[in-house]
Amino acid sequence: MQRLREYLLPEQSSTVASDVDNLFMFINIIGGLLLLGITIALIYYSWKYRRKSVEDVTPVIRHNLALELTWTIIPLILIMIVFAWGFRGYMNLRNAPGDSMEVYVTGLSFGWQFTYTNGVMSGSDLYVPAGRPVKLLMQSRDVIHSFFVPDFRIKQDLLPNRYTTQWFQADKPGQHVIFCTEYCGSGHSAMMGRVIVLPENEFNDWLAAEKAKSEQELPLARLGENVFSQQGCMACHSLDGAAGIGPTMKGLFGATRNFTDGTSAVADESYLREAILISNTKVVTGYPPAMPNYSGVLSDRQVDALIEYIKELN
Amino acid sequence: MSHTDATHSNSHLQHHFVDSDQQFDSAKLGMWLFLVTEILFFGGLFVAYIVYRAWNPELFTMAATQLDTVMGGINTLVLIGSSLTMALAIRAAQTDNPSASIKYLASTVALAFVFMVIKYFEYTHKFELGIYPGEAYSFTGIDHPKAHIFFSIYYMMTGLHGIHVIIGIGIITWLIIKTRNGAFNSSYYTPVEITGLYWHLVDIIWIFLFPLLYLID
Amino acid sequence: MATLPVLKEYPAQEHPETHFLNHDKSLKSWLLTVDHKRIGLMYLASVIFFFFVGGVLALALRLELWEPARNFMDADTYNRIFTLHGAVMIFLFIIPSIPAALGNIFLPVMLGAKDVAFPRLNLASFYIYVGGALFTLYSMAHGGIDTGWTFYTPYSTTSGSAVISMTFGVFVMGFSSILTGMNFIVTIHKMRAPGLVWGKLPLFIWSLYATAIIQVLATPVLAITLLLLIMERTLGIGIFDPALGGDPVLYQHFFWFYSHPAVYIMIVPAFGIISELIATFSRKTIFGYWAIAFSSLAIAFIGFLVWGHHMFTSGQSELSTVVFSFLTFFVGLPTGIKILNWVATMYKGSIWMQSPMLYAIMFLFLFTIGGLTGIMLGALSVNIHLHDTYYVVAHFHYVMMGGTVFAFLGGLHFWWPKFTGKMFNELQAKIAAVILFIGFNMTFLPQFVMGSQGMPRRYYGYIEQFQTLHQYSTVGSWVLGVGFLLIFWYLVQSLRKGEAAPSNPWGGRSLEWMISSPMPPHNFDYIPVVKHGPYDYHQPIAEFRLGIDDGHSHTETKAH
Amino acid sequence: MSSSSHHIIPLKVLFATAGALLVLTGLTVAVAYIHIPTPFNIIVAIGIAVAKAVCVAAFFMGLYWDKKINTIALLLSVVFLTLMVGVTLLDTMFREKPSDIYNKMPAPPPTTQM
Repeated sequence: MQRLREYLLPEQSSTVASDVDNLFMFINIIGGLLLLGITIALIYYSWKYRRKSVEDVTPVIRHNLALELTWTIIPLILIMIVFAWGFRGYMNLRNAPGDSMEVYVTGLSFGWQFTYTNGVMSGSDLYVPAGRPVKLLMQSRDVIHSFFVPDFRIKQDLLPNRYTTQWFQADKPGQHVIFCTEYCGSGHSAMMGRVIVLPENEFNDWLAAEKAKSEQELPLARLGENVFSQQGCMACHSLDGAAGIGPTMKGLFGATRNFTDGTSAVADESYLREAILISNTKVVTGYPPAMPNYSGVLSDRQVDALIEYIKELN
Repeated sequence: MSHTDATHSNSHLQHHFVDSDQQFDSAKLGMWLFLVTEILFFGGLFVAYIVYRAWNPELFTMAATQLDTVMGGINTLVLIGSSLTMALAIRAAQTDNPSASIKYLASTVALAFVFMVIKYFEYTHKFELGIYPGEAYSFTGIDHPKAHIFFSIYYMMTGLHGIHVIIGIGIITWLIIKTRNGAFNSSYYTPVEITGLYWHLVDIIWIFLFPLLYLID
Repeated sequence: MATLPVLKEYPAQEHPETHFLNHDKSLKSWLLTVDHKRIGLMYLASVIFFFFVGGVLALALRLELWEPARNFMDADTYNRIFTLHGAVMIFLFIIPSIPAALGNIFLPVMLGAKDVAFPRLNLASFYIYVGGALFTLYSMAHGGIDTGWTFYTPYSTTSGSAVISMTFGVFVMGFSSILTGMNFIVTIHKMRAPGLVWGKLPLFIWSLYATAIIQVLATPVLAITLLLLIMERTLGIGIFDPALGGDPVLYQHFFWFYSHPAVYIMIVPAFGIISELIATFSRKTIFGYWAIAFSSLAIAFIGFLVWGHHMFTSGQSELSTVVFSFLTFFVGLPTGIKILNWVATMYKGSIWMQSPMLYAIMFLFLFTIGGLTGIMLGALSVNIHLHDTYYVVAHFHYVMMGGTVFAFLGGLHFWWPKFTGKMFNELQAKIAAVILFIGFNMTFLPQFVMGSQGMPRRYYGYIEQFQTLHQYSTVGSWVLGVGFLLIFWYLVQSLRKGEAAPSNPWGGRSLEWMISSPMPPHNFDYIPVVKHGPYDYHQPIAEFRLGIDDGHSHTETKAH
Repeated sequence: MSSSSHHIIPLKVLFATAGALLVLTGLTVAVAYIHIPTPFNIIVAIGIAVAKAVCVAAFFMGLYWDKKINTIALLLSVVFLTLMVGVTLLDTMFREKPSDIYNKMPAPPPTTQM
């Protein structure tokens, strides 16, 4: 049973996981027994009562109150147990402990952005301390996304017009994958991230280092690198020449781009600026018009930084 | 059970029915089921209305001041009148009085036109103010970020209702022509009867729209 | 009822010269027919065609998923194809499959009526369906649509694809569904033969009745939802679009208020077929007639109150999540009762394992899995983990395909001799059924495992740990494809040179087996009088073949 | 049973119904102008509208004399509409108002500042 559970479910990495898994296995066992009973009855009756002659006469059995009551009441009790157990687990999943560390999560097509209360931002990787409850205050920038960490058994949609929340506590350091589970477009399946659980002291060091990094005046290209990762650009644009949902950034600057409307242009600074801010006016042939507009999202300095960074990739 | 109807005239009886009672009852139940779908169709808009009103009660109070209660009230009376003439038209058809039936049906159409004309004035007046449905909304007189949603709901509800009135005008006009051709009599008046049901439902929907949209205080 | 005069016995004519298929052979007589059987056949041909289209799309999706990254199509094509697979299978195949095709052909016959109450409306409903299908094809040709069949805002208000034509197509098809439902309700209420009281209705009729009620009550809400969505896209009315102050979760309420009951539009008629199959091939009185009949109605009713279980992670209030979870379990109860009643019907029966019965047995197994995993998904804390993963995909395929499609196939084989007048190759039918069963489980069992391991649905690419399971699933889809091709092949063979079918090949007791195969143009030459219930296998079959003269119908009309 | 579905509604009833509808319309307008406190004004307005709808359905549409099944159909639609409203409100009224929760929570650190 233990091994079956480990095969069917991902590792239990949050404090709530074992309760969820126990209910999962409970329903599997009860359901499995019911299925087994029905299957045996089906096969046995099919064989035992097979038609022996065209003249077969069958008894008239219209109902049997005791039997019918039994198979109404026992399932009723079972589903009430399942409901109550699921309800308790759900309340546990919903109510974050009061001392939770809060992290803001922004979902965007197609990436994750995490903002800590001290202003530190991180793209696609959520760093958290082990052994401390973390409450996520989540919001989407465009369409609906959903934040799912299988190892934690948590999932919640991100809406564009209000905050939704969820919480978890991971006790052991490790890495866990984040999926987007609300269909959001071309890059839906590429909208992944990681939860990186660090021991408390390492996490504090990381947070302090990030804080220091964001405060000093970075060179433009380094700032561009940060923006590129924080905005989740790599979900669609590779840095190594591999094709993705969007064109690779490698060797982009100075190359000639052919567009779906038949025109073409050289990828210079003003082209890149336009392509970032008002993205789908010109779409490169062979790619979908999937790029969100960043006008009003990125500051001028950030756009400059991105262009510098792309130049540097040549 | 009486079978006078079946023997009286059954030229209209379709082959798969046993008698005209069965045919009449079927038509009527079918129409009621259609009205059920109409109620749920409008019902979706009522749900949107209720949800947004529950979220923004102050918006609905403010926005309703832009609707003309007098015009809405007159329209209510007009529709009630048209329901009455419709009921009288059915009665006239049932009592073998086609000329009266035509008279009442024509009055119903006339009242429906009055309703639409008043609606036209209401709409154009709003358009002049910039109260359009959806993104074209440019009215600044209501200080609420969701004012356009109230009017979207208003236009969807009254617009769909208006379309039903226009469809009703078409069907009743067709009934007038059929009645003139002597298609209906006391043993067969099913189309008049079920159109009447439709028309009364249009009236009922307006009976709810009027207080919900115009009379918010 | 006992006093009904039996004037004359009418045994069915074996191998009739003229029947509804050949009494008028012109194309016009088909296209403008108001005969429910011909309309049903046109529906049947259409749904089979669209099942084929949806199936090819599914095979393409499975093939793409052979590799974790790109195999042979890009992400946008994949997204368009899975949307289309869902939309075609749901709106063009499964919703009309049993009611509009098989139901249309057999509902009036089983009631002893010459036609449905509104034959012209019935034809209109077919052409409305065709019109909606044309819009769907149009949107396929004009860029396709990539929103998923649920059209969630705000993705559907911002996506550049052909959302308007597609939603309009679905909007139009909704009316077709409504008209069929209205027609069935009126027919069941008003057109029953003398003696056919509610307690003697075949359970297939009860299930169609429950289905029709859902169609009439729920489909208008879909219509207004899609209309609002179209308005949202064209005018920007702001009710659902958060960018304009609207609420996307409200859209989900509107959408699921229809689309959850729609699940019962798909499965409840299947229950009806299974009741017929189990009773006929066990040659036994059905166990718990009223329990089965009323559980259909109960499912129809409770089905309206559980839509929120599609929204447990959507950000709806926790209160409604809990209430919806609680109510959801109560759908499980009548469903479980049905399954146990069917098993109990087989007890001490005389079971004839012909291919329709084989499908019924397979249905019971597969649908039980579908139902039990539904209980799993209803459990709140577990749902949070499984929501929008492949577990859900596997669950609804077990219900919709393992349930409805297997029942549809069972019904198709069961009634095939009746409406074509030809028998099919029984051995090939059994082989095909077994192939389907193996292929089906091979395709969808791995998806349960993937889902519980955390594989999200609607994913074009996936992480490598899931590749083996995806490949099992893809191979399974090929097996399924082979099974369906075999069925197609022997059914075509049956049409071409099948042995002529007797009027009652399975020894059924309901009215459709008392008339010749294929049915006469107007079903009954006389007004049939019903004496026994459709499952009264203890009564001599001669007493089911009864009728009274047409000329006397007015002295003994409807007994309702 | 067939006579009931072919009922000819007496003139007196038709005019009385129309009269009642006119009076109720006047009443609902009057009530709107006297400003009843909030939950009750809606209840009164809906109550009057329901009364008017019942008048129309029972007498103009003839449900009063008609077969029960037609009334059942009408009631069914009302019941299901009520369920849809009620159950939707279970969500919309029990999550915090979208706008309010927005204002109450601290603004997220702006993403544009670097």
